Amino acid sequence: MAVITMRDALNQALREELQRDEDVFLMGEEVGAYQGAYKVTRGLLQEFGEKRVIDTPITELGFAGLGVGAAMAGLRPIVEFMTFNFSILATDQIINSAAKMLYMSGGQFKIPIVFRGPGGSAFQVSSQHSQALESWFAYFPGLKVVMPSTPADAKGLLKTAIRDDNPVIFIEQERMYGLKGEVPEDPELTIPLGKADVKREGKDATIVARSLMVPLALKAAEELEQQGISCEVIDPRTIRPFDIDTIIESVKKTNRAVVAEESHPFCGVGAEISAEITERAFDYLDAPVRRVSGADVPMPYAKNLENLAIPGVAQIVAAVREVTYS
Amino acid sequence: MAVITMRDALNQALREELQRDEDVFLMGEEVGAYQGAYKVTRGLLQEFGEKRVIDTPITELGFAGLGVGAAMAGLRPIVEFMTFNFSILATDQIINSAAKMLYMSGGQFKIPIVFRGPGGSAFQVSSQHSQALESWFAYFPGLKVVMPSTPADAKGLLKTAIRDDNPVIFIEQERMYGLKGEVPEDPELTIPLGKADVKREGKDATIVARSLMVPLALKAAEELEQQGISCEVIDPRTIRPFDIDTIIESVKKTNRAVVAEESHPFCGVGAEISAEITERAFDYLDAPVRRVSGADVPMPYAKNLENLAIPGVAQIVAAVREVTYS
Amino acid sequence: MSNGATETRSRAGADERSGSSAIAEQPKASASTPGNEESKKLKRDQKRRLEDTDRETLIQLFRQMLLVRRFEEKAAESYSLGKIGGFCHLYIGQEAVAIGCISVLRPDDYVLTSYREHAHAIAKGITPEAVMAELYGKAGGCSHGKGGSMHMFDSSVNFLGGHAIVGGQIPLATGVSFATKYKGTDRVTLCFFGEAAVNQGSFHESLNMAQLWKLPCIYVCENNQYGMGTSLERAMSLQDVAQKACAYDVASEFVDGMDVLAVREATQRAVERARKQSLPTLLEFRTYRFMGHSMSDPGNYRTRREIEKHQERDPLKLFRATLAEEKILSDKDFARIEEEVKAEVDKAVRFAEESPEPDEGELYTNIYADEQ
Amino acid sequence: MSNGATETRSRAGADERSGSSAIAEQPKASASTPGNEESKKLKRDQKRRLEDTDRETLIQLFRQMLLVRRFEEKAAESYSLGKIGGFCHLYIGQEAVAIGCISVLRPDDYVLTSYREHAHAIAKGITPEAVMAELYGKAGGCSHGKGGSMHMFDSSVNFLGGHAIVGGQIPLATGVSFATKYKGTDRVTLCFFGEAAVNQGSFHESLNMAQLWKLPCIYVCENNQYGMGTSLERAMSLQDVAQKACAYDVASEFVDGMDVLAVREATQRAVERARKQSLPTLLEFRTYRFMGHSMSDPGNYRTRREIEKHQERDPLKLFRATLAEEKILSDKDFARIEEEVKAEVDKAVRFAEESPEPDEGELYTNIYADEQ
Ligand SMILES: Cc1ncc(C[n+]2csc(CCOP(=O)(O)OP(=O)(O)O)c2C)c(N)n1
Ligand SMILES: Cc1ncc(C[n+]2csc(CCOP(=O)(O)OP(=O)(O)O)c2C)c(N)n1
Ligand SMILES: [Mg+2]
Ligand SMILES: [Mg+2]
Repeated sequence: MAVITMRDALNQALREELQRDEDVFLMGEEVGAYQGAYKVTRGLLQEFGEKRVIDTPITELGFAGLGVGAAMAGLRPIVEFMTFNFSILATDQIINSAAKMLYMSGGQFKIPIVFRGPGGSAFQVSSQHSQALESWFAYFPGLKVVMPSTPADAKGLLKTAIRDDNPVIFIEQERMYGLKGEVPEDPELTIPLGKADVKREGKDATIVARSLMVPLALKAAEELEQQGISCEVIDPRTIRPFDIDTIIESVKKTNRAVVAEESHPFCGVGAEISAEITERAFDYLDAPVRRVSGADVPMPYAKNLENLAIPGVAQIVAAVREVTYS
Repeated sequence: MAVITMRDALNQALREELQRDEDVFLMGEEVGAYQGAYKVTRGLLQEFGEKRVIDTPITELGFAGLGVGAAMAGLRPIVEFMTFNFSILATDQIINSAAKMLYMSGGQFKIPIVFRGPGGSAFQVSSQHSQALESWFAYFPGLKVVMPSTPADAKGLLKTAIRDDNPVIFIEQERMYGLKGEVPEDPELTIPLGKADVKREGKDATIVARSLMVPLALKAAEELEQQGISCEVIDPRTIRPFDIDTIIESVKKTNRAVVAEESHPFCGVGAEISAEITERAFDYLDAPVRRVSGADVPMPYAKNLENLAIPGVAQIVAAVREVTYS
Repeated sequence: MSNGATETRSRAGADERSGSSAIAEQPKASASTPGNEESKKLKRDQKRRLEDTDRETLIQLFRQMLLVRRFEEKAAESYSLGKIGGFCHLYIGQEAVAIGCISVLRPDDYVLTSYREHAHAIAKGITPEAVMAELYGKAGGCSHGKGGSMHMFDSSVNFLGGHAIVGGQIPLATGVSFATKYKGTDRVTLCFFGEAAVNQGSFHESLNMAQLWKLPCIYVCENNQYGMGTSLERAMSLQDVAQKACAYDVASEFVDGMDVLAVREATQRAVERARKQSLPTLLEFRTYRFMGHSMSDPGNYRTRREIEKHQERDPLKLFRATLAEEKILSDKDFARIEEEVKAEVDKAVRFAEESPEPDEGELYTNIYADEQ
Repeated sequence: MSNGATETRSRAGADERSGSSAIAEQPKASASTPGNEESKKLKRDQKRRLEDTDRETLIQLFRQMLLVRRFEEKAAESYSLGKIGGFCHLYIGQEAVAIGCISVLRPDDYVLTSYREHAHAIAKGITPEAVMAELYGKAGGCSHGKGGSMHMFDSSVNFLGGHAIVGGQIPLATGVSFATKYKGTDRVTLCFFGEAAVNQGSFHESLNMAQLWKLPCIYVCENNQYGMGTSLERAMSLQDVAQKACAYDVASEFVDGMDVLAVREATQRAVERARKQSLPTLLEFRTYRFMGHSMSDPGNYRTRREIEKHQERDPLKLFRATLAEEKILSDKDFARIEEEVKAEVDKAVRFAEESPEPDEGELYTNIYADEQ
């Protein structure tokens, strides 16, 4: 298996799906001539031409809506947000058009579209350019939300998302584009949406982590191993639909759970996971579910403050020790 | 004390604050000549004139941003969204400008603005016009979020919100405008933000309900009283800042909690409350916190389906019986 | 304006193109206070256009306008009886626009519009039964009762809604036309919206993309001069909607929306441009809403007198008069058509009354395509 | 365009007002490929304007342009050394716009702009120290290290940011001007944005409100012909930004943004209009960005040759040449100013280096006004 970056894994997925289906096209700011602000779309304009790789004006609401309309008429758009921060301008079309169209049309109009781009914390770009929005989208029935944490997952999940007949919010972590990992060559490699992945097995505590927090959770698990605490690390990978069963199964075994996320805590995905675990596995819990979340503040610019705002290995370790009363 | 509707209580609050402070002005679609789409602003144009009561074009992003700018320059805008459904178009200015300005300017620019209007479920207007968005706004540090359930609370909280130096999201329930209740005449009546209100005392179970669910929770409590189950009903009133202490205090007494909300469940405020209760009162809980939420579907138009989508007294009763194992 | 597609506009002379607010007044004046001269001239134009239209089409146009008029009257009645819930935005007074525009389309062309869409839905081929049943929130409705008054859909006739966020359908329609071009077809997309929607950013963003990418989308602004209770003047700094096309180099026309044949003619030109050259057009039809914004509108933002003045140019009345004068239809014919239309509307109501409520299980269907 | 505020534009003749795409080319041509004729003419205009400007102001303008040029060069250096993080959008090549515009403002007038704002911040009166320290993310920065490169603020000089969502500052500035009018002052608000921001709905929505409510806001489009890697032609169907004012009946001008005195003159007219008549203006300044969009821009979307062509009209070079020819400044003077400016920039860097990081406790301050 080739070892490639998250960036290149995503690029492969896009290339393969564009090759596979004429109805798939890619649009967004700087996805073409510029080769993508983060180079995820490198080479695609050259290979597929201007018809299928389209540079848009800076009009997020407009081109998001255009994408949804194109999907209504039978195409399968991939709309890139240069970063998900800018999707805030397009939420009306994502929520009111993409997510609800199938339902309010009584099942007549499915919207096979992928909205993708980097999300979560970036490097020193302050609060308007550094935030986690997955809970916003996951709140709405009709949308699917995906957040990969490895190159292989990224490729397999993106290919599935593009083939899915529903609107999918696909959030790539801006800080993880350079992350390397093994990726199978298989052009038919797809990973089902709604299936969590146990990234590490363990018996004393369950750590549920997504996106940027997965590698940190694995590091924490190693540290804890030294301290004699065996952690199971689960990456839900898809936030909606959410594979709660895999998590409950694990918690019934470990009786303890920690949720790690870089997002704000209030009404975040961690809150949902914590509530769900408690509702379904209350009698198995030896300790309350602990959340390790990003600081409940807008993201500051200064490096030292930014570092404090994003959870690290230490906080995850501490939380696990807390739930294991060790 | 006069018995008036929620609509008139809000109208009084607006009038009194407009009288009290020259820097307060009101803007939105149809707030003036039309007297408000839901008549909350009735008479205000006549009393305060076109300078202070301004009808806007249908440009939610534009006038929300205009309001934030006016606040930067020292005014205290009240921006009405005809319904909060339309605030989705303005989220960029609400989140990226209003919520973050004070922080990213290092404390130099406070944004004293109120975004208000009806939210939650309406009557048979389908999915684009019937949804609960409080969790969206409550997710972001920098915003305050208020949801009154009685005319007196509505008046006292709105007056406080207008005097608050922070951006406040004030969500009125579209179905409750006609609800009547006693409201003190006192023009200085204000209710602090971040203070929950115990609407009914009880000892067997705690029901946390907000907005539309409060009257239903009280009805449920009465029914349960007949069945020998005594319920405490708590209305947080403010979602951010959230008065968790009052709720924890209650749960330590009742050892059981149910959260009732009309919003979708996933990453909703109920999830946050459930997670918080478990984190802080785990050892006091005799049963897992139960959530009674709106159906996890876009709001349908047909009356029979719509009724099924919104939680009723029966579901709240059932949930309480579940947590009390009765 | 460019592409010389300004027939109607250019009547008023060159300075009309200068973008000064002066012109903004011209069309407004022409439509809202029809002088005697004006209406004589309109009559002449209409006669001229009559010649170019075959009898069958003329009758069909009249029949359809009458049908949607009676349909809306009946909807209002059912609403008052509490049989229809939610909002209910009636189209009475604007019939010439939807009927005229859609009459020149091919069945495989697309239509998207706002919440004020009953007439458009019927004109595009959804049965009055299915539309009325949707208003009733019944299983037999065109959206199976899930969409309601503001969200009519029918994929089989290429009617793509029914959208309730002001301006929301504009980027969607732009995307539909993007898809027809992408697929190499010559299908045209018609997008209706009110003049107040023009103030939304989505209008601005869409017209730029449409001209930039040469999309076969026709943007139809139904300028009924009010957005709810707010008159054009109170919401728009430059009230000449067609003129706004100049900011995007999009072709545009200002047309009398009370004259169904003028509407047809202008739409035909736009359809040509879209089909043959794959270019967008902005059409402004000046019309007027005779009823309230929705059934709950107190309507105290305008005078009876103003409404009556506009009712003198009731599109149905105007067209009927022309057809009579030209002896295309006799009083007997009109009576017969009234009969047929009444029967059709009654049938729609019966169907709606008898259609069952959606099955309760429907609450949880159509959320994701997978389960389909 | 209306209000006759089209001096610069009207040079090219009447048809320029017709909104046809032809004119869209004209200004582009004039700025991006300056023919010999052109530049001779520009020289003449510039001389004429010299007479109307006192010596002190001329020197101050040059000094400021040089200061922000050297400041940006130093910022680039510090960025390469890893002392500045995040993005860093340099202003090199556009100095004549920020310096020219802001030079005609009163201290109590407001300025809002985008993330490319180092020069505007300094021009409005924030010290180079405070701006550099903010780039370094230090406590001594004008936003105390919390805003960074894209979010400079200083309430004491009425500099209201520094906004990173393209187009986001446009409604904000409209609101600031709403407040100044509401309070009965004659303060003016200047809002800067790039040409790509014009495609955002917020531009459209704001200009309509500004003219509808007669707000004293000046919308300054810095047309540097690229939005990141996308050229004007690839993003805008009608590339004549000033022309877009016709959709709102807003006064507008197209001006050479490489000529600091032309910028000043046009801005003066707009300020007059805002202060005296409380009316908005849209100003389009054609300029060019000599560096990448940000420090990480590979820049392969344009040729060296194209950049060099524009560098022939480097605003600093042009102005220096004029001042020299007119004997307003001697080589000795220029040398001295260079010295002073260099010292000032070095001082800024020293300050930034020595300024402490924000206290860790600052992470949880300034979230709500209450705690203040
Ligand atoms: C984004 C948004 N804002 C406000 C509303 C409420 N609303 C519904 S229709 C309407 C007026 C629209 O007027 P216009 O666009 O002229 O269409 P018309 O109703 O006249 O056909 C308003 C304000 C809405 N549905 N969506
Ligand atoms: C809403 C939004 N979309 C995209 C971006 C990313 N972005 C930052 S600057 C920029 C180009 C803007 O170009 P222009 O408006 O011409 O200003 P310039 O950079 O040329 O000064 C883009 C796409 C953003 N910051 N905000
Ligand atoms: Mg209208
Ligand atoms: Mg630019």
